Amino acid sequence: MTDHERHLGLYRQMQLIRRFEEEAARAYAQGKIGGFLHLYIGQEAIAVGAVAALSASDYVLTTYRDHGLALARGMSPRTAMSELFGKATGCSQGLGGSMHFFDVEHNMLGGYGIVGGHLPIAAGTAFASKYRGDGRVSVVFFGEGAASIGDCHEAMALSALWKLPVIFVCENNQYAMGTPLTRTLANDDVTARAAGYGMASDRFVCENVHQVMEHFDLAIKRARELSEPTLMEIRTYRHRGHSMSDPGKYRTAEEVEEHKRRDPLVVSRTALEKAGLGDKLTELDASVETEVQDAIKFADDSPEPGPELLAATTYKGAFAR
Amino acid sequence: MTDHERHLGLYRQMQLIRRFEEEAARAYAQGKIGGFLHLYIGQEAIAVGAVAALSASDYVLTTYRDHGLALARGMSPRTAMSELFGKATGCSQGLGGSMHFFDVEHNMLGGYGIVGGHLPIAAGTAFASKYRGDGRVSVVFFGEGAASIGDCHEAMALSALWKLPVIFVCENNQYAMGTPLTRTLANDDVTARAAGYGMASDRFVCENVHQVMEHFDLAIKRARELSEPTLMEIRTYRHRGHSMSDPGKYRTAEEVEEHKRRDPLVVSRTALEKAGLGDKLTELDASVETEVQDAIKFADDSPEPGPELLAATTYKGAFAR
Amino acid sequence: MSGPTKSVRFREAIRMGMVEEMERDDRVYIVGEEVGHYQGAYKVTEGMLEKFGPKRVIDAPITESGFTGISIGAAMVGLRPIVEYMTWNFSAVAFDQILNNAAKMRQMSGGQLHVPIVFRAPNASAKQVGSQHSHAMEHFYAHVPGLKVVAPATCADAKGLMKTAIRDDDPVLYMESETLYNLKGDVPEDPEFTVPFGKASVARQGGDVTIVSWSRMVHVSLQAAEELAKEGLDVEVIDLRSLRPLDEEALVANVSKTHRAVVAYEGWPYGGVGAEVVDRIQRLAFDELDAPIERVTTLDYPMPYNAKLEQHVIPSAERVIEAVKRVAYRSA
Amino acid sequence: MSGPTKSVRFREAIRMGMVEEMERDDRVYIVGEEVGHYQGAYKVTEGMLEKFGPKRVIDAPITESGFTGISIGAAMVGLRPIVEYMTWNFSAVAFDQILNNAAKMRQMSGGQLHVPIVFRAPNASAKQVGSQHSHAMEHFYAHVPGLKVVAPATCADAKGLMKTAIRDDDPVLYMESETLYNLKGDVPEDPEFTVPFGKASVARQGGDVTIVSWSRMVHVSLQAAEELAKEGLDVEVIDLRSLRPLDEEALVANVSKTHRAVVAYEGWPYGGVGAEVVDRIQRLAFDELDAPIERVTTLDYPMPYNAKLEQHVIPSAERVIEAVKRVAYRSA
Ligand SMILES: Cc1ncc(C[n+]2csc(CCOP(=O)(O)OP(=O)(O)O)c2C)c(N)n1
Ligand SMILES: Cc1ncc(C[n+]2csc(CCOP(=O)(O)OP(=O)(O)O)c2C)c(N)n1
Ligand SMILES: [Mg+2]
Ligand SMILES: [Mg+2]
Repeated sequence: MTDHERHLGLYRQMQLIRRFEEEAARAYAQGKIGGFLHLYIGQEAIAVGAVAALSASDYVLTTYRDHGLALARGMSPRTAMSELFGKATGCSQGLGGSMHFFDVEHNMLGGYGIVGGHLPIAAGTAFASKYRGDGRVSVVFFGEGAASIGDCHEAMALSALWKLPVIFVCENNQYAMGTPLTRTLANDDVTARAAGYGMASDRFVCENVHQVMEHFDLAIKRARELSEPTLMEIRTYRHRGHSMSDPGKYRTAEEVEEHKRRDPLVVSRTALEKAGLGDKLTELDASVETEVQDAIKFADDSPEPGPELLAATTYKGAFAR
Repeated sequence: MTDHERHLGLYRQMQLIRRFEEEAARAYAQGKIGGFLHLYIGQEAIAVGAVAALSASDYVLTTYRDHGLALARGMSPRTAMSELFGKATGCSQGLGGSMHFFDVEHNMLGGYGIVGGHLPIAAGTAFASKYRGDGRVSVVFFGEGAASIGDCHEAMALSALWKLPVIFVCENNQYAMGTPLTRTLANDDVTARAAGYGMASDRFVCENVHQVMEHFDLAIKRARELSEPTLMEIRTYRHRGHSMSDPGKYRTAEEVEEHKRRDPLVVSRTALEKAGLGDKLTELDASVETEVQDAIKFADDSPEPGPELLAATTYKGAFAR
Repeated sequence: MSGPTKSVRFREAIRMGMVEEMERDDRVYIVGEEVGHYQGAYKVTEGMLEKFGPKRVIDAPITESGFTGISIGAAMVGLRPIVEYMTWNFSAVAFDQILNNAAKMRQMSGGQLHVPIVFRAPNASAKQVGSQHSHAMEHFYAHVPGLKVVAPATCADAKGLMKTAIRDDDPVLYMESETLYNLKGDVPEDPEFTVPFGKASVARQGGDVTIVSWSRMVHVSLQAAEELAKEGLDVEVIDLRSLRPLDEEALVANVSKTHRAVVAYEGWPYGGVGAEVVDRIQRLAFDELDAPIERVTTLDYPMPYNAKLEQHVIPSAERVIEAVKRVAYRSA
Repeated sequence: MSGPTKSVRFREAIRMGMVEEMERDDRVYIVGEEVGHYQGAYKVTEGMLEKFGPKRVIDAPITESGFTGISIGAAMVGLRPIVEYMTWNFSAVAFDQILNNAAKMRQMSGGQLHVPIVFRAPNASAKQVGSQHSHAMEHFYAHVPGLKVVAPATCADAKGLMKTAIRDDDPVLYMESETLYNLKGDVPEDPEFTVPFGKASVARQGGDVTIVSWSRMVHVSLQAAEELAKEGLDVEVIDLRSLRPLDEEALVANVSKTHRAVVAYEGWPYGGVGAEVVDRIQRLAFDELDAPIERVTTLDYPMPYNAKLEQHVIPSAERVIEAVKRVAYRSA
């Protein structure tokens, strides 16, 4: 595969996430999706870059802002959209919804709703890999808003102490809901914590997907070869509100526009156009469009889960009442 | 007051704590004290030095290993011993026991049983001081075993962010129950965490009570004048087991002996003897002895609390059932 | 309610209670995620930052255990904090602070200290927010001596219980419902209007069957009662308002009248407040009962996301109706 | 129990269950504070580090939420962890992990994942350890669908329930009692001996009154029963063993025989497992009941340190006796 081919592949993934979520937002407005819907738009290069650097057998986990990682990891848009629509064909059979995307086949081990609560879980999948010596790496994504919660600390302290092959990726999009960095962190360099744990760290502003891949290469190597954790902080930006119900009044239009100009998806697009791949892009965009529209149709047409699922997903075997 | 007089005063406090706890250990063996009894023996210079640097109106809080701080703070040995004996004349009316020494009159705001859980509480008393502008400083003591628990992290992160006048004092006695530092911390410099919070720090080995005072002077100034927190780590050693039920097999006799040779109480005693104050010491020791024996007799003779206390200390006013 | 009243929404009624008490007592402040600049995740605290400033309306980072503990500490030395959780679900990470410090401080200190604090948040199901965000947390907390738990269903009670909670010298857990925030109702403007703890109110009078309920489910029970009235069943609906303390007297008095009871509320069936209500009734009014007491609860599963399944799991008017008929031996 | 048995202490019976399963399945490991080098804070894991090495017997720093979450994560991808808390009290700081991840994983993932894990620790009162260290935590956890909760009273059950717990594919909370660790009893040596969940056992047969109990309180209830026998009251003692699932059938069958029941256990009176037992009985055996069901519980206060007050607060044989007499209408 040439570099261009690889880049086109990454572009397509980012574009797929972008278009998937734009259509999800529309479906939300139409009432086809309920509850919370947290969009990843603006941050796609992170999930896509990370996944490109990982092996298929590695474990990934993230927050409620999980569509991007799931799609990057290979979950089909049909499965993803069906989950949002609460359909039986969704990855979690319509029981989980937007916040709880799980795809065991692709080692995407969840979307979690409690801020910080999934960091120990990821340290645990890494623990299992070390226990079995299976060489897998676990990667867990979280927001900078999670940096001060207890579970974040405990997961990092234990991973450093037990030398677990896990990468903690703080996607610092500068806001925790409406709270800017200044009201979240006294020291806004999250990686300044790493030294306290005796853990390696890496910090950068997300400019493009290749750069993300390269940074992950190093951290993955550290995890896979030395069984050592890394704390990575990636400065990024979400274009939309925290969730669909957030008008995002706490940011100026200028601030948002400025970040949109630096959108890594646009960066990729521009680079590929410059490389004379405009036609290829048009083609990819069209195929993404088809895939997303197909996903919506599929989700629309899919059956809803029935109540018989409830007992079966609470306990295995006899119900413990 | 001359330096010698001051030193004699500090010595007396340390000696009082030492002798109080030795007698408490004996009373425990006689079955007069139940439950857990965690001795502070070996660490006395820390509480005594800290209290000497503080004002009477400042708040202090600590763990279950709380007799030393309470006595240093001015709780009478009678009140303290009675609490251990579960008597109505105890500081907590016999309801709290060894782990829950409280003395509001002396702004000793507790002995707490859940590792790490009291750090936010102390940040909270500091928060109140800042809210009221009363100029008080809060000091909270904890073991190095607490350094990795979530509440420790949250308390520090919030105190740094909100600039609270609190001093976090890690009494690193190198063991958390039977667990040595190597199995507790990947980076055994607890103050390495401070930078991550953007917090000042200070780290030293406890050699004598004056040194402790001096280090506290600085941190207290920072809290009182700048309303900024400090993370302080003091290397120390407990001579006894974790609690009365711990035979302490995880340490060699040599290790314990070596630390006993550097016992800050002995350091003070030797210095005072060298200064020609041997007679004075004999006198002080005798008065301490009297005080401790009196405390035991008082506690022995005191009445037990009655069941009518239970409702009254669960709710104010009508019982909420 | 005597004196002038004002028609407001439920979220405003809560806010009125807080604002009045903050005006009355400057030891009262509020802390929580997004309570200030964002105007509250559910707009309960709207305008409060502007009114009281950042010293008393404090935006906290996501550190529930931390700011819960801090608030307990502040309360111990004389402040009177209101702690808002974005929802009650997130109090689970602060569980130890509430259980071990808030509830025990008075006793551990032999009565030297106490913790005048209010914890408040929306509770139980919202809409399709899934299993981690749909807990009815009163069932954990009402178990604990040292805590008080209230759960208003009307605007007047929302205001009055909030004021009582803030004035109380012990920790009070105040349970709201996102689904009630837009409810309209009259609230007294009298700044001395409070609602006592431990007194249930009768939301509807009736002689055949007693429904015991609280919070959102009072409204569902009233709906069920209307339906049942059409079928000739005259149902009394008791709104507990306060879960701990629990108004045993009202329970006994009502069941002594109707001889049949249904307890309808959100939360899982195993244990909890509902089982306690059943126990009180069977123990204190055994001879009055003509039928077993039934409970209508959230079904015994984690909350599913799918809208229909969610409705299936949340207690509904239909299920209340069926239960009432069963205890009245009117089943089809 | 058929086949050869061995007389051991309760703590050894637990250990036998763990050791046998660890020998049988190398995905099973144990993690907790002081479980290894220190040989267990209460010596339950004595010798296990030497036998299985530090890979499978893991000393953890004081990070209950962290190692709970780590163990849940490990279980999700195929290991079968045993998590020891030094006592159940300390699980309160891990409450969110148990509630939101262990209990919900199967459902959130639409059945793709599950969490085969055992949480175990001494529970409820020890001796004079005060209010923060004396919680009966089953009352919080049994409320939660997705969890199973067991609490053995005998050595054979300790071993058999432990083995069943480790083999179970869902999270099991296993409640011990420090006060039972030295109890002696016979346990089957058969490595395939297990005790099923959801089956109560009859600890004592009797026809006049049923006492429902579990863990340490089974022994106190048996003591009470002996006393009552002297006074001519023939008491049946049911040892629930498993709290969730709860053996409704045994409850109904027994109460249908005696028509009177007392539930005796450690834990506060408001809600909890005891209220659930009452509700099941009144609902499923209403017509069989000749008297209200009584509960004998820990009194409704934080646990005091003073030894006499502690004994006053903990449920005693005397209080069980009084309650039995009351339900039998034999009060003085
Ligand atoms: C323990 C907990 N507290 C509060 C919330 C509510 N909440 C959900 S997301 C969020 C903001 C998180 O911000 P950040 O960690 O920066 O991630 P981002 O949403 O920016 O990706 C909050 C407060 C929660 N889910 N869990
Ligand atoms: C959350 C919690 N987990 C476990 C315990 C049991 N425990 C009490 S003290 C202790 C060791 C603490 O060691 P350290 O913090 O170093 O303080 P030290 O006893 O050495 O003063 C443990 C594990 C507890 N009290 N709280
Ligand atoms: Mg963010
Ligand atoms: Mg220590």
